[in-house]
Amino acid sequence: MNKKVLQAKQLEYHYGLKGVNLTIHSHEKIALIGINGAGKSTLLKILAGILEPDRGEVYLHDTALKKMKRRQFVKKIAWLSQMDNPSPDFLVEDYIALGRMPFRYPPNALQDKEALQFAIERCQISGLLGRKLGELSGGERQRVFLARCLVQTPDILLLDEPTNHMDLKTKIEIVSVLKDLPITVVCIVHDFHLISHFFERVILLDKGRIIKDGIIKDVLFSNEFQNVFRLKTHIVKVDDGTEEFIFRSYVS
Amino acid sequence: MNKKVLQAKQLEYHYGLKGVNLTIHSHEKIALIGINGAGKSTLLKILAGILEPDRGEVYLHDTALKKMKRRQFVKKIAWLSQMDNPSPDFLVEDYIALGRMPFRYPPNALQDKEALQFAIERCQISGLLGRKLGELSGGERQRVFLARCLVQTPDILLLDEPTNHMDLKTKIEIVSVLKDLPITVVCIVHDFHLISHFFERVILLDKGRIIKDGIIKDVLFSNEFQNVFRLKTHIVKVDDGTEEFIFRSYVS
Amino acid sequence: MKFIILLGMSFLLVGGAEFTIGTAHLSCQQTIHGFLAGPYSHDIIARIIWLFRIPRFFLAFLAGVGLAASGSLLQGVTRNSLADPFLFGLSSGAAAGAVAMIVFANDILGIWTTQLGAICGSLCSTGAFFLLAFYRRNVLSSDRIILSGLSVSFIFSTITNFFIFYGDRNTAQSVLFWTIGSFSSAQWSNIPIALLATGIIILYGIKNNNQIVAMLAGKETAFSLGVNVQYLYVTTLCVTSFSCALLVSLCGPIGFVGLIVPHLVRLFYVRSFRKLFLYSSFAGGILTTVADIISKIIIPSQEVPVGIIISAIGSVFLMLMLLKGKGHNSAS
Amino acid sequence: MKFIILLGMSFLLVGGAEFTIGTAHLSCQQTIHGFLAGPYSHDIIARIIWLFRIPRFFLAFLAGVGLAASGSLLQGVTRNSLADPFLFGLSSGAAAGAVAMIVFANDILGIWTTQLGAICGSLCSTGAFFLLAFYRRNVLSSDRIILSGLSVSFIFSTITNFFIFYGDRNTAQSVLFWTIGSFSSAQWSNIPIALLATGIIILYGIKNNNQIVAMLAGKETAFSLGVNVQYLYVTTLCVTSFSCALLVSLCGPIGFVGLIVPHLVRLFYVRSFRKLFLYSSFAGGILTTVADIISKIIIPSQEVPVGIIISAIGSVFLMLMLLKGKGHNSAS
Amino acid sequence: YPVTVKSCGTDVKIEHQPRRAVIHDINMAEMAFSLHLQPYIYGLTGISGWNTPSKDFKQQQGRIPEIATRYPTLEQLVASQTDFFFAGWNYGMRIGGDVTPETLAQQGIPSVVLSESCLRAGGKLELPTLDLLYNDEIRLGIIFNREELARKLVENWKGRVENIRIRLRKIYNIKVFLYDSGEDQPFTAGRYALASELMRLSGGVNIFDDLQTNWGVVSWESVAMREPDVILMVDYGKGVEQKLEFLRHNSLMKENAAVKNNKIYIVHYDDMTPSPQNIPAIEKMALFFHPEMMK
Ligand SMILES: Nc1ncnc2c1ncn2[C@@H]1O[C@H](COP(=O)(O)OP(=O)(O)OP(=O)(O)O)[C@@H](O)[C@H]1O
Ligand SMILES: Nc1ncnc2c1ncn2[C@@H]1O[C@H](COP(=O)(O)OP(=O)(O)OP(=O)(O)O)[C@@H](O)[C@H]1O
Ligand SMILES: [Mg+2]
Ligand SMILES: [Mg+2]
Repeated sequence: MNKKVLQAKQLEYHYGLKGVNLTIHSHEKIALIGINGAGKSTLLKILAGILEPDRGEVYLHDTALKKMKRRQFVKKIAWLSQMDNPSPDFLVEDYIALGRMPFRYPPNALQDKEALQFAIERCQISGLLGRKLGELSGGERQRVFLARCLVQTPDILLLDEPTNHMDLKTKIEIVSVLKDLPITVVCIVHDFHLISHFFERVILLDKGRIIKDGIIKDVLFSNEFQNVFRLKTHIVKVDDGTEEFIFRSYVS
Repeated sequence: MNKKVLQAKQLEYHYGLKGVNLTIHSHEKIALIGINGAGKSTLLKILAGILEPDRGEVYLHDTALKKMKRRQFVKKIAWLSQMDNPSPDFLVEDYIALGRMPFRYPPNALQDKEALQFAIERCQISGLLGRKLGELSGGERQRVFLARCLVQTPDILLLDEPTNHMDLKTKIEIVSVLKDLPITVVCIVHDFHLISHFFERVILLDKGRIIKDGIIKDVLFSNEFQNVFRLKTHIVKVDDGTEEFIFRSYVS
Repeated sequence: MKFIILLGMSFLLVGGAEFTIGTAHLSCQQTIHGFLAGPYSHDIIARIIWLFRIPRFFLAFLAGVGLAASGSLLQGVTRNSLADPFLFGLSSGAAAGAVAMIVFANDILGIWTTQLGAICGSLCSTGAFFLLAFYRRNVLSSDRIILSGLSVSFIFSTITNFFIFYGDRNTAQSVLFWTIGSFSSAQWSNIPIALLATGIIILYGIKNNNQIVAMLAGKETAFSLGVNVQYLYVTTLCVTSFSCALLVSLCGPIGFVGLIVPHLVRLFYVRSFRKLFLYSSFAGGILTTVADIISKIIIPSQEVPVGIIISAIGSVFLMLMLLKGKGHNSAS
Repeated sequence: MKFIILLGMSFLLVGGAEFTIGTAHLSCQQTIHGFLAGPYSHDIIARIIWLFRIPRFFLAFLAGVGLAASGSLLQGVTRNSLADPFLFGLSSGAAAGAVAMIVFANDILGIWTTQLGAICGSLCSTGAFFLLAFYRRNVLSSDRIILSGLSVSFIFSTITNFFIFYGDRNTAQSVLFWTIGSFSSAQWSNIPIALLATGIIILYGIKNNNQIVAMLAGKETAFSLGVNVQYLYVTTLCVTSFSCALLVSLCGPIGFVGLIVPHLVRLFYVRSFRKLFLYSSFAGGILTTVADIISKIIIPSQEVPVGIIISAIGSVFLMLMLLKGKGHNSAS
Repeated sequence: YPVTVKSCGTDVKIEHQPRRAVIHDINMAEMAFSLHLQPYIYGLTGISGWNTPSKDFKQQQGRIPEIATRYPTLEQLVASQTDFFFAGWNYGMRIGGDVTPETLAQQGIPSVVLSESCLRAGGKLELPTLDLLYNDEIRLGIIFNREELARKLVENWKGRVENIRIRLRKIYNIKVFLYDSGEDQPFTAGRYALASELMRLSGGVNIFDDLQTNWGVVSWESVAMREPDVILMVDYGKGVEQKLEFLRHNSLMKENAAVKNNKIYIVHYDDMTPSPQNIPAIEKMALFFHPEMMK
């Protein structure tokens, strides 16, 4: 359960990253946070093998990513882009079926069909089949994108702002789905309430460096967090007995 | 102060809207909420004159939109798209200067330069000038988009998820800027915490209909809200004396 | 399955028509008789049918399939609806080679002269294209592909034009005719080449169509799905170049098929990108064979170059589609 | 300001070269003498300079400016880097008209024969294009524009090819020459037409360039900024069609300028979309005039059609740019 | 002087006997040479760019320079102070090009157009006859004040043609296929080509007499089906070896009687376009087609 699945060693990237070290264990649910331009997307892209680091190395299960076959790698890791621009004429079912590409494609085997079924159900997109991507609302589209990643049945999900465009209800549902998946999930999320309920571990990035990495409470109450975001974190008790973090801007 | 600036009467649109009536007064800060696919973006596009309603009419200062000259109209109303896809080779300064199109363009007059300066400052993008849109991070890009709208010096800002991709700090700063603008602002926002701090009036859309419209407290505690989002709203007191809304999913 | 039956039936139908119809008038009876006499008979009708019409049918079909397939692959891979094998300089290269042969070479290589010229030309242009696209950088983008293609295309058409200018008074016409394209040079010895060209592109397409569809989801996303984007660019360009070079050398640069047929198929019927490739290929084959039949009957005792007929039929079709309003209004 | 000085200087330089160089050899002194003698002198040299070389210089420059300007506007408005006035059927229409005249009409209208044919042809093709693009729908998309343009382009090139096929072999040569393009038939009486064509496109461009730049921000966003997208599509297409029709009628369809010059300018120097239009126009003008000069000296006592030289220079330039690695690597 | 002649239906006025004439292409130059007009010719155009002129021609040309190897530019004509230009549509002049009768007239240069080329540049199709040659020759005579000589020459030609016609009166017209060029598809003369008329005058019939054009493309299968007795091959100065070789290997044509028996006759470019060479060409063709009758 606590195996290291993904490791980054001294990653550097000419824009964005300056010496990032990171170890991710299996089944962890990690939130990557940081202000805009901190280098979150860059880091995620490097972890997903989309960008090659200028220096440093990514290891998947102790194998250097450089030395892995891309075909093997993509069976293990799915990545969701922050701003995607697929052709608007793509049919939803064709699009999510792309997730089967690393395996056999077009999807035929039982396993493939199950993966598709699972993703469609969890992302609640059965109503969208047969439509074109260009005809969907923002949240619907985002769910379709996410479904594509789930169809890929990866061991590790690297998601760049997966809850973008989603309303709060959908957000919660989708993140619960992610939480319940028996795989490793790394998400970039800007919604700290959501993070506090669903993610165990939070990594705070600033100016291309990891400046804090730990369990949710530690990070949110750390000086680094409060400085970077210029926020003060409070904790309150809700009627139903749970707790909730509240963030107050220094200024406003 | 309380003049009606924008009115929608019985708007219908084949997908999305079913008989929407709406009156917006000057200087109001309105949040448009609703689940994905509720028709928010469609409504905003119709208000901005991007889509023509199948039936119904939009009035700006009591003039039917149909009867207005587009040139006049765009001096008054700025619109921000939910998912925009500008050419990645656009220079940031060229892009935001587009906001002066309804006036004189390229921007030369003092007034234009002031508008540009104002927007660059408020959206904190002075560091991004000279770069291309394709080289920005998500949040940076979004700020550039917003700056373009501010440069337009409109009376009414219609913003479709303006805080997309933004971190919490930026989000708060940007929305404060919006709040302090002496103009009417209608935003689609999914972050209810943000709404509760910055917006006076909330409009809840569901299945193409407005099902609730009122001040923040009324809407968030209404049955309609709780049913649509399947959330329960709590109110809590924070250490620093302020109050905060907390939302709890029925299920999780 | 339905697809295969449809294919088989149209194939037979069109084939039958191709055998019966030609510039020399043969009755149905004569055709059947000649057909049965076999290829080694000294009967002139049998020879016409076996040595001209049958290979010609295969050439027309194969060329149509290959060109349409290339077009559909290239449009997918560059995400540009105006991409086609000929905009990328390939056909200009082939034309330059063929024209050089027409103008300069004294037929040193027998009937293969223009063919060889065309192939050499397209090798040159493809080489130049890859040099430009790759020189000193390891990342290809569709913009760069397009620009490299354009520059190669123009440099070679310059060369062609210069040859024409330089050539004798028949050159202009020979060149123009060659450029319009025709299947009349079909011979059995050509068929293996056409089969090779079309076979390669079809096999490549069947194998990689999915990856090309994935490219439509965005370059980075495709990469994250295991598509080796750079490799796909290169192989697609190589394969289409190679196949089209061979086909062009056999029947001239028939530009219409690769550019329009995929659009036609998309407008007409196919909503799913995944099916576009096979349907386009097939439609391309049918279009060229039907056009070839028409080219033989439209003017008595004379053959209209088939390129003319192909683009006539195709563009009328496209116009009808557009007028019927099946046009897809994608946000562009 | 710098721009204007640069323009003025290159203008003078190139102009001077154009006056001195020609198929008839004149020394510098003779040229100056002839130039000073004025247009009404009976001196042969003065006549050559004033009646041939000066109008020719203006025609070359104006045509280059107009074509490059059209290309840059169309590429912007359709957001397709392969768009150019000739892909949209316009030049095929003009060619069809001109070829019809060359083949069928016996010079009935004197020096205006091909001109009129080309104009009529391009009117037809533009009409057909608009019919297709608009029939039964009120929303134009760039996809639809491209498809309509392609189908018109192909139908007219079919017609042209058919005419060529119908005509005799010397016709083919005349047609090819016409298609390559040349400024050799420049006369003073042509200049007002060229001036009109180029003037319109430049004025239109200066007035609407901003709107076209706004289109690059996305169709809906442009609309929200007050750009009447539909109107812009239509007017841009109309204006470019009209201007190019006139220019094509004067100097043949010189295809390269509109397609490549904007790319060249973008690669070379201009990062800002807003400046692209003016710089492209100017670069187009310089390119055509320089090419015209070269076309007159490259082969002694013989003029090479200028279209050949234009695409040679332009594509070599483009290749150098690509090799120098200034290529922009946009996410495509 | 002044004299007025017709050129494609319009009147052209020649003010004085041309002294600096420019003539385009071999066939028109030959017309002029047969009237011994060399002293009045300033230059030729369009000779060596396309043709390999025969020795005979070169000798006749003497020291007359070639101004342009292909089409002349207007500038060149003006600069050489030409006072008369003889060319044809698509022979030195292009519709819409810089050199046309009209642009020349604007520069004060009179020009006449080869009659045959009037037909091809539009207008109605008429079956060409040798009158095209005769009339142009006489017209040239009028222009250069050699009308007498021209008429005599034409009478002589007419007599030679008539002589052949009488000899071949009763024979069966053999089937002739003119092979100009093209491998995929042969390029040949149709109904409206002067070549068809020349064949007829030499006792043959063009197998593509039904082709409704002057020159056009046909297919090998129709050539084979029409079984020509004789094949005429056009030599553009580069020899015909490759065409012969091609025919012998073409799977349909190698079965043809003409190819098998080597009944192949070679003609030249100026034999088939209106030129004084037409007359000897007819005589030689007639001899080849019907050796027994011509003895
Ligand atoms: N293609 C590029 N070329 C140059 N600089 C880039 C490019 N892409 C991103 N950057 C810069 O690198 C920095 C990190 O970008 P990155 O996209 O990783 O930020 P991020 O943390 O994901 O921000 P956001 O929350 O806004 O998405 C930013 O300052 C950005 O401007
Ligand atoms: N171009 C289109 N064609 C057909 N249906 C569309 C189109 N655009 C949107 N829709 C549908 O209309 C409905 C409303 O869409 P709209 O974009 O207004 O939703 P929204 O409230 O903005 O949702 P989100 O929060 O996800 O952005 C959705 O169900 C969507 O699927
Ligand atoms: Mg990011
Ligand atoms: Mg929306």
